[in-house]
Amino acid sequence: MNQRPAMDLSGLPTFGHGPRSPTWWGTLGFMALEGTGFALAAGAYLYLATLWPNWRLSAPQPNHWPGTIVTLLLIASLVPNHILNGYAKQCAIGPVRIGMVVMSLLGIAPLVVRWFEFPALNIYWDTNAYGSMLWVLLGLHTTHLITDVGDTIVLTVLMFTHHGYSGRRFGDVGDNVFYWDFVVLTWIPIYLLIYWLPRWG
Amino acid sequence: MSSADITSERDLPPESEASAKGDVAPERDGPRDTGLDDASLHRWLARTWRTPPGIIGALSSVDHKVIARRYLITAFLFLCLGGLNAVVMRIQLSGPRRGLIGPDLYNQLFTMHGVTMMFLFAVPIVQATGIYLVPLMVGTRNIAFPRLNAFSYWVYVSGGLFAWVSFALSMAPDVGWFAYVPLSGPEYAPGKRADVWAQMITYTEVSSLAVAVATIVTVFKHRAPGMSLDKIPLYVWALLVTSFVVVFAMPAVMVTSTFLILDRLVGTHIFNPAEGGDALLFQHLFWFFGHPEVYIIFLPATGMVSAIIPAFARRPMFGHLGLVLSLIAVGFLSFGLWVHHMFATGLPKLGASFFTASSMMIAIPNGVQIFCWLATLWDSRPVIRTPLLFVFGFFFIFVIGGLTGVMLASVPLDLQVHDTYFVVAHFHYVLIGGSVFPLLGAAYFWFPKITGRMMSERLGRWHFWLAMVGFNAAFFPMHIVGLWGMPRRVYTYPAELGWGNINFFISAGAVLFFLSFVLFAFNLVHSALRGAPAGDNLWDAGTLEWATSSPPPSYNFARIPIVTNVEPLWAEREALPVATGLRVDVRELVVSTVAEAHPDIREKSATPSIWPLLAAIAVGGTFLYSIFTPWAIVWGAAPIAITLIGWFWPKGDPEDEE
Amino acid sequence: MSLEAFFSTSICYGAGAPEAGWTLAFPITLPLAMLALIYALGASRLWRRSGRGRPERLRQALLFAAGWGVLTGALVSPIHALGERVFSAHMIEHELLMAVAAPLLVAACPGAALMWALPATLRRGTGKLTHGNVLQALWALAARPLSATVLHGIAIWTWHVPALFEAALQQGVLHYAQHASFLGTALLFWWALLPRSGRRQTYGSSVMHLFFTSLHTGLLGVLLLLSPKLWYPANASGAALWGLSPIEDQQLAGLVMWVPAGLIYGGAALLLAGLWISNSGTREATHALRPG
Amino acid sequence: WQSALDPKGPAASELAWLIWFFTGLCAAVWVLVMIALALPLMMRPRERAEPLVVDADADNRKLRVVLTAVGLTAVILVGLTLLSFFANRTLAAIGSDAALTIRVTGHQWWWEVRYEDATPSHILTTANEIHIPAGEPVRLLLTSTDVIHSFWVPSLSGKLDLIPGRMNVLDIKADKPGVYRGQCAEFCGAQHANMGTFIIAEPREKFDAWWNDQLEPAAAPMSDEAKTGENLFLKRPCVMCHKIGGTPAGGTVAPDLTHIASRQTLAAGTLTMSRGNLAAWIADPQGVKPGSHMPVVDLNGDELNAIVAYLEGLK
Repeated sequence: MNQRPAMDLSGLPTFGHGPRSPTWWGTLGFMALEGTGFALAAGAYLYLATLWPNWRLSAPQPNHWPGTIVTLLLIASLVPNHILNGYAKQCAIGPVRIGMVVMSLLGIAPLVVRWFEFPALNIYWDTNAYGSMLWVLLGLHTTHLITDVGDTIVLTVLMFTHHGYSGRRFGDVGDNVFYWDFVVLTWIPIYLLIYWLPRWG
Repeated sequence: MSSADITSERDLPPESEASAKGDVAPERDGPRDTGLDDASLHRWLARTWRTPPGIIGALSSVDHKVIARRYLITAFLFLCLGGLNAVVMRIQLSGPRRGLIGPDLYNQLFTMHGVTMMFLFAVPIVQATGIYLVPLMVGTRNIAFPRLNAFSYWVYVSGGLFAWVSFALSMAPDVGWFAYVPLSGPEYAPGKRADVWAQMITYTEVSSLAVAVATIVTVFKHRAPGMSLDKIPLYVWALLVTSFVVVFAMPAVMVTSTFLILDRLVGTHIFNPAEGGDALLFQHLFWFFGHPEVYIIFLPATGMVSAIIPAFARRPMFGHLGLVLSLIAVGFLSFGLWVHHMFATGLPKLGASFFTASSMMIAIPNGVQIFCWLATLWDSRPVIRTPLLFVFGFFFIFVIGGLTGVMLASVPLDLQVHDTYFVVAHFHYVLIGGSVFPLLGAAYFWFPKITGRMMSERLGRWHFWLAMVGFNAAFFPMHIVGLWGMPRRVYTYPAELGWGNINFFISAGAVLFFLSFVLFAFNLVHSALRGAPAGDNLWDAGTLEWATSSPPPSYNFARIPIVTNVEPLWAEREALPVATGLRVDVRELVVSTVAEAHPDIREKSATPSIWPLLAAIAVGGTFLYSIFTPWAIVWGAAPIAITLIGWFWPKGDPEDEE
Repeated sequence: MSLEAFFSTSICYGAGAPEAGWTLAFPITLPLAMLALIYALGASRLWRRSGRGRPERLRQALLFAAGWGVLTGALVSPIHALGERVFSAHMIEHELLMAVAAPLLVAACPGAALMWALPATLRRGTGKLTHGNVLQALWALAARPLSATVLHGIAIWTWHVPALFEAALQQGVLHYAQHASFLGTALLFWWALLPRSGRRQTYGSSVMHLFFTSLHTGLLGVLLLLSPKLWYPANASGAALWGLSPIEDQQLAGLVMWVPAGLIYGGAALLLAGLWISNSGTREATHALRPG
Repeated sequence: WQSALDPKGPAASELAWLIWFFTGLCAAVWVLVMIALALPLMMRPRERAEPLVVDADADNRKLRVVLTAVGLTAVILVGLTLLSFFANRTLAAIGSDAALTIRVTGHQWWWEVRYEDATPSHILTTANEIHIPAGEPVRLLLTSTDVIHSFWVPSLSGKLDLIPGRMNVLDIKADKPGVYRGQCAEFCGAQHANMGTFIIAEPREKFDAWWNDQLEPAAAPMSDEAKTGENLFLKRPCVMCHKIGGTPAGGTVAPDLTHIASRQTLAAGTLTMSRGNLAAWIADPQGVKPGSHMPVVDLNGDELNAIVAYLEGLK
């Protein structure tokens, strides 16, 4: 087919941040499908909770303190996370490197406390369906937490190599910030379901 | 127009202020396509975009067309296997109390038939056509996230092999394709069969989800300049809506199968009513996926119909926006209908009218589509070729399936026909009529584009009539025998019920229908080798995939086309406007804005890599091992992490750096 | 008169007529009447000021009237009094507030008309107030589609916690707060999502937020439908008035939340998708992305 | 006998009417669509030169046609919804005054049938065949102890699932005396195909007499062979699972055999009741019904005959 040049694209930039970049949309897509998974697991939990007259099925109450500490840590981590995002947009390599180290540490900290959350549930997964659902919800979120922390650490290392100083890497940092927000925000409803619904119900 | 116009900040999100400084990372420049003559442009691009030679090279390919071809062939093979299952079952059922196969094998057969057709054929093949066609139709050079796309193929093929190897070892699931608990639970399904079902489902859905995300991003961000939302071809819309449905529906089946494997493997009680769980929860979760699944299979097929009809009716589709909105409406409504698979479980009676009304409502957007297609066909003298024949067959069959669907939506009526051969007939009319017939039409329509050769028209007509007769002979009588009281999933039936003759007739029809596929396979192979050469645009169709050569080169388009109409090739008969200024020494393509498709970024597409295959092996091994012990997840984590790091770690290609 | 007495149930639900009377208590009728009055005043001033755009003004006025009518219907008609004892009536009332009245009121773009009702000095005063830095930042944050959707979702889910719902039934103030937060967040939600002149439209994200809202409210409805236990026994005491058993009353309420309300969100999403698609072409055309 | 199109009760009649009405209407719609599809082939309008040039007037006319068609679709759907609603009300009204309650429990792969009664000694447990009084509504309480089954007797009523941990209620009524076959409609494992049931509707007097007969303990063996059979039955594993009233046999995981010979079929409708079939079933249950939970008990020919003779006497 005949062609006639009608537009010159040579002036376009070679990378973009946020919704301009396809990777951001890919991250959003995976967040959507993982979020659906979270929602369905939470829905299943609520379904069972409303099915039985006495939810918690006469199990002891969970101890909410480790969970509360994790919640506070996660919410606190949002602040440096967004500061990091600002630097990533400016493509400022120095502050981004520091920020990535900070975020790696702030990812590991809740993970350490998370370890104490499982015994604090005061029930095992194979005791009854209530115990099963608590472990499932906590496990599901922990998986995301581990994955994202792992991802953050790898990216941190990458930022310190000569590959770090490139537009695409700064985009990756931005997407990592974005995904961490997701990990934090999905935790809040799960926290309420695990620790507070059995008290109110 | 100048490049300054294109990059103006007008429609960019506020963050974009900062990106003016974005080029701090120095861009190494390379040769551009501006001013290159056609021959040297081709040389450059062919070298940049080629799939490396050798076996490792082939396994590393990230070309969407290469992956899609593999997908298509694999899915077709699974169709043949699933079809063979069906033929064996039909022989067993051709007479009362036949002893050809026992219940153990029969139950594996129908489970494998369902699993294969749903998870290994129908969903992968519609996604595969999308992988092939969407990047071409939106005018880009590769799918978004090409390595993820390659990964998803490896996951899919290994998941399918996993199921079929289990079948060969007589370890295949025997609990039906929806594997209701408690039948599939730890107590009533000892052995590994139900575990195979659960893990194979979780695993293959990973691939569907990955493809869905890649498709969405391709459509949103990689459209050719000027292809604003109202100029997107209907086929692409159909794939886009389907991908959204996948993103929101498939997690449900993964959650379900994961819960099941937890119950079976580590002793949770999620589905165990004795310990605070519930058996119906499984059905709710499963059908929250299962109903949209039907539309995941059906919507892309409507997209194919919407691509074939304008080409043959020689006019743009009547009611384009209406069709797009009905696609979206169907996608939306499909999430509200899952309970109509559960009417017989004793849901609150009060809901019956609501369920009936909302289930029937989906007939309205589907009706809009059908009426618009008809209105398009009225306008002109259609040229009857094989693709159009299959579209006519689609109307003939699918409308019946849709109407029996309206019958099933009525709660009281459903209580008589639910779980009988009436339902079997209904969903084969919907799935084969609504999806396989358009797919066959699409095969005849796009085969010349994919291979550069025509398919035999004469064999095509034979194929069509054989399929029509065989299909209707096999499935129409099932409505009747269902009303006569024959439940589905029985491996035999007593003679005194008088179902013998009609079942014999059904079986004969099924064999005929199977033979039509043998003919089709022959036509495919024969035409691929000996077919007459096809031109670039043999149907004189209007969408972008016909603007490039047949088969398309590895880089799809020598220059990215600019879209001015929903049927761009019809609007620009003399010369297609194209964009210039892309680098030719790296895999550069255009990223555009979501709604208006203004070109926004020149981005690099990923280069071939073996890592997706290694990652798929690591993930697959983990899943396989997890059937035997939950610790597999722990042991598998390390290889998965290593392969993923290998995948994403930059190797110094220019594509990685910018 | 103490606050509690002012909002007490008996006032809230009108004097006498416990079965299915009209609710004519001041705390409800007064704001409604004021709203209508202010709008009428402002609109008429505005109309006198400029004669342009008459059909558009009329359309807005009709939308406002419809929204106001539904609001009044939900809060004043017997459905409100009935809602005290029939859960499904209560649910219908809530859905009328959140999914019918709120979008109509927002679509009417009443801001200008309401503003014009104020005396000129006050008008400028409110102008200053809304330009306060902190307030503005907060508002900007809350009015983002995502935050508005989340806030609305939080309001819906929180009030359905049995303890809170039952408390609201018993205490007029809480009940007032419940309805106010439903209506308030619904107004915010629709305001953030529906298109209006003078801002960059985000149809695509609006469609997704409506879809998300239909899913999560649908989940709540399904839970109500399928749960075999009564969530709010006190609210179903009069279920027999509608010929339902208490559990059927709850099922009906769940169905109302799931199906009709879900369809409203879906319909709105479809409408916005249609606008998005058709506008993308015209926007493209006005920017003249033409070859050559 | 087992057909939704051959209704023998009010529920099935209502549903059969509904089925025919829907079928007729759908067939009409289908024919209309096919005519609309055939039109362009018949009319042969002129060839279009330029695909993008569209006749605006013609498109406006088409728009009206399409909108009308969509409107009609909506009207039809509303009509069908209303019909379903009224049909549902009719169905719900059938059993509102049921006097007799029968609890049906699904097992892999047979039906346990328990007739509820206020007097504990009148509670009757049997298997696979459900006797009901003709012309009277009967309430069935459906549940399961293992997997999900579905109770379906098409000539009388639609189906309803038997779900472990839940109880469903199905009201049925047979207009006239007769035998109506049904079978499990939800896939429940290896022998789902052979999980039949029979509803035997009888006049009230006959039904009452049957109930009284069934309440009796098992008939004492008459012949020596049968006597031997009884002893064998009690000594062999049979006794672990089956119950025979009036004997020490009290198993509850398999069908109650107190009056087995009064039933028309064996193994949940798999075989008709006869001496030969009884022998075949006991000798090789896995051959008759592969995968069933009845184990093969090692018996020589004489022993087999003795047990068959004993069971045959349990009228």
